[in-house]
Amino acid sequence: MEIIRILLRSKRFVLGFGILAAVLAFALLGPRFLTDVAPFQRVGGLYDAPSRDTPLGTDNFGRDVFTQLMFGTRTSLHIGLVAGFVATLIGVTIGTLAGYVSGMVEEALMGFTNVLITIPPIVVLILLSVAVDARTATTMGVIIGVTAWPWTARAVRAQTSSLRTREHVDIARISGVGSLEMMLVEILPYMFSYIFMAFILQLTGAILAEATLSMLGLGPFQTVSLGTMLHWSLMWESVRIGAWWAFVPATVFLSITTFSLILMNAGMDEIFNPTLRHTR
Amino acid sequence: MPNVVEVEGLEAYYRTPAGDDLKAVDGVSLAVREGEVLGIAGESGCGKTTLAQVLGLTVRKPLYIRSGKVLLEGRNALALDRETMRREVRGKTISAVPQGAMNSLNPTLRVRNLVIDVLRDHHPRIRRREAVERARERLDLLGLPPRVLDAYPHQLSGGMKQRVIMVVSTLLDPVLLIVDEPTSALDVTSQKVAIKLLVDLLARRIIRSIVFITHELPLLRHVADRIAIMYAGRVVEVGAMEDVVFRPRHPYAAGLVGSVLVPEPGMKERTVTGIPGRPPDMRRPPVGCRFAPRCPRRFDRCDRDPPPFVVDGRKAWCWLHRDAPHGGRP
Amino acid sequence: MTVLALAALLVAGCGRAQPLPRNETVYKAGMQWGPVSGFNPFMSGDRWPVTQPANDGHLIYEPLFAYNLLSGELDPVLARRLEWVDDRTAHVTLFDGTRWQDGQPLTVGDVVYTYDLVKRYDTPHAAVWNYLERVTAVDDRTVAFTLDAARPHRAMVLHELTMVRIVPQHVWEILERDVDSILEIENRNPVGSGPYTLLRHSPEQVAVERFDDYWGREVHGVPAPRFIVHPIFRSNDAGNLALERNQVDWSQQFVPEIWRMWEDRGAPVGTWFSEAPYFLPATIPSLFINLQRDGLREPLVRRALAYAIDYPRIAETAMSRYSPVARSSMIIPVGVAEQRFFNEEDVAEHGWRYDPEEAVRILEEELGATRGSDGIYVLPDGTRLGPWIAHCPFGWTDWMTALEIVSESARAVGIDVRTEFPEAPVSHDRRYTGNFDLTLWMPEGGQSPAHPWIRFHHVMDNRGVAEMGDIAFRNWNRYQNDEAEALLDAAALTEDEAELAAIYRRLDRIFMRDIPMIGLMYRPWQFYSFNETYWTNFPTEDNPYAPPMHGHTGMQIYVNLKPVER
Amino acid sequence: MVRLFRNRPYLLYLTRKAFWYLVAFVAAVALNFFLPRLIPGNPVSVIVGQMSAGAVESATLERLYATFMRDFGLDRPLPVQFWTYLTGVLQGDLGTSFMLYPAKVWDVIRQALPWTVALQVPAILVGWILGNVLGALAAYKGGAFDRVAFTGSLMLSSIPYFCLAIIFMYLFAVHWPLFPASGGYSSGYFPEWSWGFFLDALHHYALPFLTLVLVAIGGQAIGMREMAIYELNTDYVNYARKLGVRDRRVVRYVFRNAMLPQITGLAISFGTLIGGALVTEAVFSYPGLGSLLFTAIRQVDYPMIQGITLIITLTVLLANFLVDIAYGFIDPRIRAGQAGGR
Repeated sequence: MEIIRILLRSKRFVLGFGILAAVLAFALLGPRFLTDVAPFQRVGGLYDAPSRDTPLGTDNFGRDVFTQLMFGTRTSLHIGLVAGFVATLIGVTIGTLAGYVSGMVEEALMGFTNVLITIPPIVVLILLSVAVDARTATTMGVIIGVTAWPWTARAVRAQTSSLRTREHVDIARISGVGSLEMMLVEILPYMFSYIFMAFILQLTGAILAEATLSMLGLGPFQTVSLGTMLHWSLMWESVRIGAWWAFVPATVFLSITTFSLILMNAGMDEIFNPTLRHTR
Repeated sequence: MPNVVEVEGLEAYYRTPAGDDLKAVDGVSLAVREGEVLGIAGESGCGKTTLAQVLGLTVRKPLYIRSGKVLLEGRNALALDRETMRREVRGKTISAVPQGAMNSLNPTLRVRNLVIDVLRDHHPRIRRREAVERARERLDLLGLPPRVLDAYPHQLSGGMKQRVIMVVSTLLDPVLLIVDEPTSALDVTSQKVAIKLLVDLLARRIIRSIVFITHELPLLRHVADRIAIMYAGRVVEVGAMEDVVFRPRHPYAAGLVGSVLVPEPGMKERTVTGIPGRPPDMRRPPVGCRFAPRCPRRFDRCDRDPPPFVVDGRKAWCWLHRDAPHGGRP
Repeated sequence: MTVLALAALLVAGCGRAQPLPRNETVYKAGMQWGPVSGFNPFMSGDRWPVTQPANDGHLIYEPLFAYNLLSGELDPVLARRLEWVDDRTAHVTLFDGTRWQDGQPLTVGDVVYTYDLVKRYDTPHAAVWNYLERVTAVDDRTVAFTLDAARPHRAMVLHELTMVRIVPQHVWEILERDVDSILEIENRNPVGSGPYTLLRHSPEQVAVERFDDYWGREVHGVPAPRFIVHPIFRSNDAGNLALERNQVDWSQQFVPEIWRMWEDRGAPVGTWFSEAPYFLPATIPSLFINLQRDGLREPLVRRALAYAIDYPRIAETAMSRYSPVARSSMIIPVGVAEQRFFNEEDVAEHGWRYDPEEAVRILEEELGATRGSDGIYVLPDGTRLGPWIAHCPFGWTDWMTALEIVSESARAVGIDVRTEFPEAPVSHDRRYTGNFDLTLWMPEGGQSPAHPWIRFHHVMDNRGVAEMGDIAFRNWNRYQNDEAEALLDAAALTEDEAELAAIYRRLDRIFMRDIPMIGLMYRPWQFYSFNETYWTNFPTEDNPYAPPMHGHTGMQIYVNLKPVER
Repeated sequence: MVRLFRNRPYLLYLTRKAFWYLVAFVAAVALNFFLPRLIPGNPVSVIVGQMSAGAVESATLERLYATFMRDFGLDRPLPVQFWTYLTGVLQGDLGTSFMLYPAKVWDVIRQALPWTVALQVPAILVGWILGNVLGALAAYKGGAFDRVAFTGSLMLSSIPYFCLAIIFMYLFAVHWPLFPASGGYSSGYFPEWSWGFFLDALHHYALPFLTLVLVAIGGQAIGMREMAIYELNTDYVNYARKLGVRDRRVVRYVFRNAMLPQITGLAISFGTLIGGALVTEAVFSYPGLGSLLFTAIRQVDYPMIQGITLIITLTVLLANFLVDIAYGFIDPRIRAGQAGGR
């Protein structure tokens, strides 16, 4: 609870969290309270302008953009969360292992990690997406997560290495605590704030990665996401037609979602990174 | 002897992100006299480093001077403009050997270039050759080989770095050298070498005065003329070295003298274990004597009122000595 | 950056000089979607202006004849006359003075060589030899095409006569030497017989220049534009914006809601029809039904499904009004030459239309099906009507929308149809191997002298089609009907128009009885829109001097275009 | 071996890096080969299917199908295919395109690559430089300037490239048609070294360039600000200040030292930002790799997709390697043997 009190002191964190909460509320509660239209239901023609019934007009399929936006945001967050979770899980596991178990294992793990870091993630993303039949939001999340973990692993390893040399770890080791327990009890708890920040960054990256893939035409099937909304609006020439309502809402939501996350991260950085805090 | 630097009624606070004030130095008056070595001792967080910053005129955000005077050779130092301060005071009148000698050299700058930069920024007309020559002489004086000039910091050992820093810090023959925990990262031999060098510099009159800051009171026995003991943002006792070390009047000073130092996990420095308890929260220090919660000789009054200012050839702030003549509040 | 931005603004202010004079250049879009990969007239795919099968293919290489979408006749190109001298032999006479662009005469030898070339390598048009026995020179202007004794199909041969571009023997003999297959030849420096020569090309555009020594100046006329440039747009968006902004004069691109261009934005843009459906329908995207699935095997279930589908909504929404409402026939009812075979009475009597009540009636009264608690019907034998998956490749938005409408309207009457949009290769694979419940695809591409025979053949002829599970490129649901096959053979042989009409009528009635597929909409062969800012006198419904095609009949358009005085 | 590297720490550093890049390259090639082969269904049926749009006989298509299978080597066992692929790649043969048969993938990529390089390299460099200056200024000045610059950078960097691209295209190419909406140059022009073509190309260049630069500035400024703040609080800065070294000089120390990690940041930009940049190209139909990739994905041209991803990987690996070489050269700690640096 102390940590929440500290976090609330950062204006950036509070603002970021506020925006994110609003976006979340819109995505999760919106479908129940703000619309009575199904996401794939056609309510009008191609790019009908905003009106009383369709506050943000219709898209190229004649579907209500406002409703699409709720479901799209939900899908994008879903993908982001799955990807963030997968990436953080793999990254923390490999990073802690590599940081704690030194020697050959560390060399091998970090060599592997570094190789993956040098290969541009978009390449693996494209190839994996092409290879996977029937991409659902969840499989996309997994794909993105599987390509995004090396950064987390590298950062976590650095933290673990420095924690490993700390006094309390030494004392625990001398007392005969086993390796696994050591990692779980003596090392991981000290990195929670750090891991959480890494998770937020992964979430941000995943939301952008989804949008990128979807824009390239490799988005999830049978679902609407912010990225697929943009993809279709581009494919169906909303820009030329001047149907701004087909691309502006998705653009704004993508941007403010990532902005809120980055802001939260910056706020936490202020608090957990003393150097940054003191100069401000 | 004239005073080189003098502070009066100094209150120097840190502003936390939450908007609180951390009272690092809270009502201190102290002077550094020309020709002396003034030792300042105390636990971590007692405000000694902050005081050193004020004496060295290097106050920066989030630290700020809430009230009090800082006099430099009798003039108001706070009124000096930035450029004069930089050119005339820093490095030239007052110089410093910083706390973290290991990281105080720019990792991507050769010693030679640092020397040139420092000299030229005070004497714009000096030639590079002359600057290097001067540095070489000084290195020689402190027993360092001239090849050090071409080295990057990471190519130097800890002890060598310490000595290089002493060379660089005293390159402009400063009146006052502020030495902050110069020895904490060094092994015992290097510590001795470092202190010997300081004494040597003083003897050669390259520098005139030293403020020596440390948490190891016994160390001051070998160097200091006078000692000030700090606790919770205040100077609790000031006096000649012999008096303070052998006849401490303040219970904290006494505790400090008699304490054993042991390493404690997770802390950069060490705390005094001879005195149980921890220093107070400096956002809200105790109303009365700040040492009272830990003081073995505490009585009721200590909790209620700040102790008086006692002069008896030297100064101590403690209710135990309230009967002494000239008692009063600081 | 500031400097660059300023420079860019400066450029924006200056306007820009055209290197090719605008009033002598026609910009054409929509034939080419990626970088050109050479100019081999025997390959299919994108390679304007030699593209197969039927696009702007006559600018450099010419075939013997061109098919006229409106009349259904063959228009002369290199050949001026086709004459059947007996049942199996056609004499094709070349124009006098035909000449290659390098000055060599174009002779009957080149024609014979080209047809031989097509046969010797597995080119897409080797198919003509399914119906041909030999191609021989009769005299120095006449070539004899002799039909195969076993399959003497005249229409198919005529079809190929419009497709195969004649190439110069003296050039290709040399090219042919270095390769295993002529398909590998990129042919970067094409030498043809047509009115244009290749000027320059880059991955962004291809330009041709008028060949002033064209052999056909008197016969076909002199095209008005000196240059024709085909910018290669990577997206519809870019190309359509260029059309709206007068940067493209003539386009084959799909434009959603094209009427907005002139109604809302006042651009001088036009199409063949000035109102819906704007384009000439030419092919029938249809829902192919797997005839071996439980439930779907029952023709009455297929009939109920046919009644359930909301065709008007598909035409309005999915096809952006570009399709007339689909009728229950394999023959296109309006616009093109084959409409003469369309029989309104048969369709009224044996066909279907959007009528959900009739669908329910068939299910309940004729099949005795009962509605389950989930609203889906179950046949008396316990077969539930669905779930059946209807699929088409992901990204084909108009078709995806059409399938969504199929799914919605089928479920509305109690048939469980769901949609799925796999990636194209998956979708194709499922279709070829027959591994589908319902799939949306076109029975065949464009229009030709052999229509609608080709369409019937495609859907109802199971001879030569691989077993279920293997790859087949037509009759994906392996519909088998001996009667239909016999009728197809009869149609192939007859020359009598009335007899042909009668055969098609019988075939169409079999189709309406068996329902192997359901036509959902009509689609133009090529989209045809133009911008009259720089060039006028494009043919339209009201000025039909040439059909809205980009092939050789397109040549007549180039000849008749008029630059706008400015 | 050990003797070779004694007293040659830079050489050791380089060799180590080169080794890992080689491993990364092989891994990338393997991914490139195996991942697309996991696809269910057969890509060849797609192109053959496209041909069936023209009323062609089924038997012919089946023959074509067999020909393509043979040509693309899909009828042979996987290890043999991989070997053929690998030797092909090493000889610069990336295979034959499906959609542009019989064009070679490399020939097509070769024409698109210069556009991408000409757009992205200057954009990333300019964005990097401006971002670093902005970040350093923000860190140094602090206060209101920092708050505005930092929040602004956060905002910029949270707008996906292609979103900004779409908005710019709508605003400055459609709504106010100041710039062309798409392409690398006007139709009717052909690439050549002429003033007219150059200006025309520049006119098309402006919007995509601006988009990339703006977003790049944001990300780089945040990174630089953080590094500079870190450096500004280091002991050596405080010490230099205590010695009365000029502010200008101190800033130079800080800038230089903060730049070092930012150089690595530059390499990372190449790798991580290229995806967004490719989509930006596709949005503007810029004639580079992005648009090509976009088309290839839509037309299911696997050899082309593989070729492009491989080229991207290679370029990024090469850029990273060059940066590593430069980094090792600039940072005395590495040059003198503390390999790895920060």
